[in-house]
Amino acid sequence: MKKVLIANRGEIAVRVIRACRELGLSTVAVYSEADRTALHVRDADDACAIGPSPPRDSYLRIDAILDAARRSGADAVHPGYGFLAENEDFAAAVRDAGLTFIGPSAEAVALMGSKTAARAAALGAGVAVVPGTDTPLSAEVSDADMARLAETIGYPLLVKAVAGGGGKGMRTVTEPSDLSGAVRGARSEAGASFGNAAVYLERRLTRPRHVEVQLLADHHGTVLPFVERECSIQRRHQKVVEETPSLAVTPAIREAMTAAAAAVARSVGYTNAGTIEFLLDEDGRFYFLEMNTRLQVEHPITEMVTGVDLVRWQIRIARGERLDLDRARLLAPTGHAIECRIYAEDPDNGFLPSPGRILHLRVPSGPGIRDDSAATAGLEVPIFYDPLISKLIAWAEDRPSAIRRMKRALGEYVVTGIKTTVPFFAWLLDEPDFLAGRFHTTYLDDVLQGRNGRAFGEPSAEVAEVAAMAAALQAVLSPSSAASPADPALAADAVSRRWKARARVEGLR
Amino acid sequence: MKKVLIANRGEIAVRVIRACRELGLSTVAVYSEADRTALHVRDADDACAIGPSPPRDSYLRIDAILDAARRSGADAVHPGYGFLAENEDFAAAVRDAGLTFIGPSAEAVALMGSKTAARAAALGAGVAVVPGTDTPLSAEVSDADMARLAETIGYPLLVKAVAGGGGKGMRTVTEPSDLSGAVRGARSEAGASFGNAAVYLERRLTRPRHVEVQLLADHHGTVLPFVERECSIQRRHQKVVEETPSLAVTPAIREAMTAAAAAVARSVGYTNAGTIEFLLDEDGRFYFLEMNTRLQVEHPITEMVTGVDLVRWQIRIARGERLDLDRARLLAPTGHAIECRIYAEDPDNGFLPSPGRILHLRVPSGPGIRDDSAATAGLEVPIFYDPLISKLIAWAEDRPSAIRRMKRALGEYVVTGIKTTVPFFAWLLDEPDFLAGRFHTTYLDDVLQGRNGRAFGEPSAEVAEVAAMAAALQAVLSPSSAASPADPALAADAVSRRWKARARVEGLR
Amino acid sequence: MQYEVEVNHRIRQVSVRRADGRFVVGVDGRECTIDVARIDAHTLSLLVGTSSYDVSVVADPASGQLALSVGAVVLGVSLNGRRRWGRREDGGHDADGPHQLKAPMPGKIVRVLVKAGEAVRQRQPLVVIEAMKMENELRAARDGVVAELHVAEGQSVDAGALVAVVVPA
Amino acid sequence: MQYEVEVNHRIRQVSVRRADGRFVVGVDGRECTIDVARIDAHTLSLLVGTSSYDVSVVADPASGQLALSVGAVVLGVSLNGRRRWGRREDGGHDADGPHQLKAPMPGKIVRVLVKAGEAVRQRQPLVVIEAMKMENELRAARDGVVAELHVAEGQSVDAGALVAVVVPA
Repeated sequence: MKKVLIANRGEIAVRVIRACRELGLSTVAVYSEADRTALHVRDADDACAIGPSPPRDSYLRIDAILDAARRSGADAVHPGYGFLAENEDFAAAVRDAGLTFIGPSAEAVALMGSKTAARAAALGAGVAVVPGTDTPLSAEVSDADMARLAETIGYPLLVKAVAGGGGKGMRTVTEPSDLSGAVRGARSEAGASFGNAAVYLERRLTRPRHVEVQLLADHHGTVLPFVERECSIQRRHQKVVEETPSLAVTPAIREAMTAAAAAVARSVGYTNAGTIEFLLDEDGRFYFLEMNTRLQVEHPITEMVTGVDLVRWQIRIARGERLDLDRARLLAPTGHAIECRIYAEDPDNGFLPSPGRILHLRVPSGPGIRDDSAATAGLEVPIFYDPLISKLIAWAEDRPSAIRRMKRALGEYVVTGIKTTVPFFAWLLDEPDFLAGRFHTTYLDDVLQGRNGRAFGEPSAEVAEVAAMAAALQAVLSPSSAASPADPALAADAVSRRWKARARVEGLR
Repeated sequence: MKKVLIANRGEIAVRVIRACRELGLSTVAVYSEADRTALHVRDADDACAIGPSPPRDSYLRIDAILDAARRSGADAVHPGYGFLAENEDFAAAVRDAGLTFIGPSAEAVALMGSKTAARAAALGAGVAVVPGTDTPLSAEVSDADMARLAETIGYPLLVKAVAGGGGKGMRTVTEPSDLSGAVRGARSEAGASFGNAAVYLERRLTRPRHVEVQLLADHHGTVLPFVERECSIQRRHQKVVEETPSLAVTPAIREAMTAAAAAVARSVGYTNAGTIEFLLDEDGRFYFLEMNTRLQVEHPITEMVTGVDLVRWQIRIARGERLDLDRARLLAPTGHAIECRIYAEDPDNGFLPSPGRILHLRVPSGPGIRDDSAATAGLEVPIFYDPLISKLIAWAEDRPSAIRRMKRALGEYVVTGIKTTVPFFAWLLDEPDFLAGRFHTTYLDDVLQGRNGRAFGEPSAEVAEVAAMAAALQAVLSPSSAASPADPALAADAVSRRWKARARVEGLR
Repeated sequence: MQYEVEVNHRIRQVSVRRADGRFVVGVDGRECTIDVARIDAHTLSLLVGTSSYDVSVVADPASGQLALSVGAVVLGVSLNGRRRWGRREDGGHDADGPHQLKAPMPGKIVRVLVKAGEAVRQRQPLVVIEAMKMENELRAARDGVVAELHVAEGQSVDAGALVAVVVPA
Repeated sequence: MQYEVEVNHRIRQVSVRRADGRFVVGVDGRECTIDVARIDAHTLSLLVGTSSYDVSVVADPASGQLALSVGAVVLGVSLNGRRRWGRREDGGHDADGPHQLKAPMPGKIVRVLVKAGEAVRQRQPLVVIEAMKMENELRAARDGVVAELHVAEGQSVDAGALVAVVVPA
């Protein structure tokens, strides 16, 4: 392996480039039209255009990506997460093109990509799953049969898409009378989102936590589980804060859960990095939820407490190397790590996306802080992709110190030009329930609903007064920019526009 | 303790602010005229002007700093390193003003500040010192007496200032005939630099390493040594790269050296953070060199391999708390850490200082990287102070990986507008002797002399060609900036100048 | 100079005058002396007494306000009555007039939750738009009736496209 | 357009023409097609074939050259014969003329190592100047004789102050 094409963009593309560089491997970026000036393009050794901005025209085009690999002479492909990372056709196409796929086999991706097949695999490995139907509901199932099935599972229950993820094609049903409508709704949403309308039923646990186990598995039969990640802080089924270890996981649970995760992976001959997600109920019982057959967004927190570079190991495993890590160390975390996913969203406006140009950027640093990002000052955050602009990670010797450090770092994070979720995190990290570790997968949605859109980071009287004075001072010092905010006024912005215009005239894009 | 004044500037002031914030303490910055827009001023809760830009008019003025403490209501003072950090009068004045000095007692600072008194203390604690005179040379010593003294020590020897540091007031003597001239020169330099002309003689070891031991000591009798730092990579007696652990230190040496360090500290009733520097000879014998009674520049590498926040502990010790760290863990480093001191110097021009405005700044990040810095885009690097703009720290599971990671990070470090030592480090980290750990305190000066000013980072033919093409393209795209480089042309720069001019007109500084 | 500054729905009278290289700033009559340093085009460093504040000021065309951040705290500020009240989607109209709901970003309408003529309450979701991989609800800024509905499910819209108009009942 | 570009003492003939939204750039006759994107006022992203280069270009008034960085590699580049050869302290004079040694930064002269009239060799230190807490040697850019010496020990100098003149022997 000499040259790795990264079939992705944003922070994860930069993360993989870093890992390759530290191993002495060349890197190839691919980019859509919107990403010509993106950091992963500038950082890679080579870069290939793969099409227009919408993902289906570029980052989801297997043919264009394989063509880029050919043009650039890449001999391996890292899929990152999202886009084609869990697409078995892509994994197979990469292999068929004679390239190394830095990830699991196409067969493992396909198997675990079906929620019902994955549940069957878990059961086969002796791991409990959330009670539910073992196979997808037949398309012709009668309402009466469906009702009988549901009774055996119990209410409340979830209708879930077999090919699902991210809450799409999912419905909660609390009463038998809502069942058939929910199944119809979920089927149509699943069909539209995944091209696969199949759904199944699953019991909805009360106040469960989402706890997951990272795995590395080599091609020589070694499967190593890592200390768990606590991912219960979710907004609309999307993780926003992750931490490790979990306050809810005792040594006994950890031992059982990591053993269960390794057993599932072993039973399907899994290789490379993967993650098994569990639901953990209030009584300490855990249930297999699904397997992610790729690197997770939140992998850095595991790296911080174990000292293992997961991306480096993905590459080494793909090269056929043997895992030679100390198994015990992976389950005995050093300190505590937290990640906040900083999004280009306006938390004070219903978390609406906030695309636009980043005018200034100050990134936190110093002891225990890691910022995995592809954002730079001047970057236009495009409208076509996931609005994640940075993963801010804090490590400290214990959870309270890690939270204090994260708050310190959030205070250093200055992004002007777009809105970000930084103020939301500053608020969350002061919430008594968060500080006490009292939360579950719908905790955040419940709290947010209770706030009913109230602004985060409500300024103190002192700060409001300083803001009033600063606005007036800015008006005195540069009347054009402050007094008529709608004007194209601020100097650096105007300069950038001038450059852009000139670049356009001169045939640059 | 509620509010801490930081009697310093630059990256260390920012570092201390971070530690205070994570402990919930308010912070007070002090600043000279040159530093009004510096990051430590912007980051602190309060900031007080203490005088004109030259250090003697601001950062060295005890009265102005104590006045700032009064004005801002600070109840504690952190001295950082440099400036007044090892000035016993300052430590005493802070105490006499009823404030907490976050550092050792004035008495300990005074005692260890005298090289000859410190040597006596080490001997008293049973620790070997480099053979030399036990007391300063008498001002009236005859040439003949001096020659006899020198004979007992042996040539080559060093004439060193009693109050010295950083190579000032120091002379190497290889022949008896040079002795009296060297003593005269050293005396005059020491008098000019430290206000104290006293000098003493010390044997010059052949190819020694500089290895040092970090200590924490509380007010309850606990003294804890940490795994050693290897600081032999020096340019003109200034450390430029540090790492931990040292390749030259065996477990047996580590045990003996850390015990020796703790014994010296204990024998003088030392408290807070301090560092004992040793010379380690080629046979594994080590000799007490001096004690630094303050936080060291290179403290982060120790933090990276032990997980201990040294600045936080400085504050906790000053509050009277007990050290409750696991002694064994401090001596058993996790992985390997390296620091490169990035200076605003032109390595291709004899390391001349390169003050000026930072136009753009991209700071490395990602796994295992920490950047302790006070640099920001737009910052004017002042001419009055130490040109350190950043400490780049890389951690990895072993030394080769840490070096590769550091090289990756150096490749991400982009500073435009001023010259930095980044290209020098990129070169050094490829040197076979460095990679093999074959070096000693004059290794770097020897190698640099051998290079005779040859440029670092000599571009490949490919890079030179790209540079030629880029220069022409820049000329096409913005003729004014590229074709007449002396013009005040580049757009953003011109904007900034316009702002500056406007700010001047409007009475801003 | 005299300004009317609205921060978080409260209007303050702010006066600014120069004195001795600094600024004397009055807020609702109380004055203090401020040392001001410009960091860059968008950022000021203020020392009010000894208190240090880093303030960035950026025009927010979407809201017609200034987006200010004081440290990590973000605020919307309007100057001299040029305020554009309400949330981003209200398109710049007063709370008691008709409310034009505009698309805050380009995207695809994935669900329309109301019909023309339907009565709606403040903050009730009207349509769901997908952008940046996320589904986002666009909500009514006021109680009223949906007078116009300009989008259908599956339709792509540009930023600023008129989605619906809500009038008082 | 045609340029003469000097990189590391070697002059290259560089031609640039636009073609189809890209640039065709020739170096000493060999041509390639480059996709150019401007990142900011000082930075270009070049794709030469598939090879990606991040290049920043900043005028360096001290040397009269352009300071280019290609990734982390820093180079001095001169365009169209507007070169200012030699090191920073040579004040812009040709290597075969008299050499004016100027202070590269403000500082204090802590040692004068030569006398007027003394013969010196290239790279021989002439004076030591202290700035930014460091002592720095200013060296002769050529062999010759110290014709003029304008500083004394202890004296403070401004940036650009004439320190000495070295003429050919």
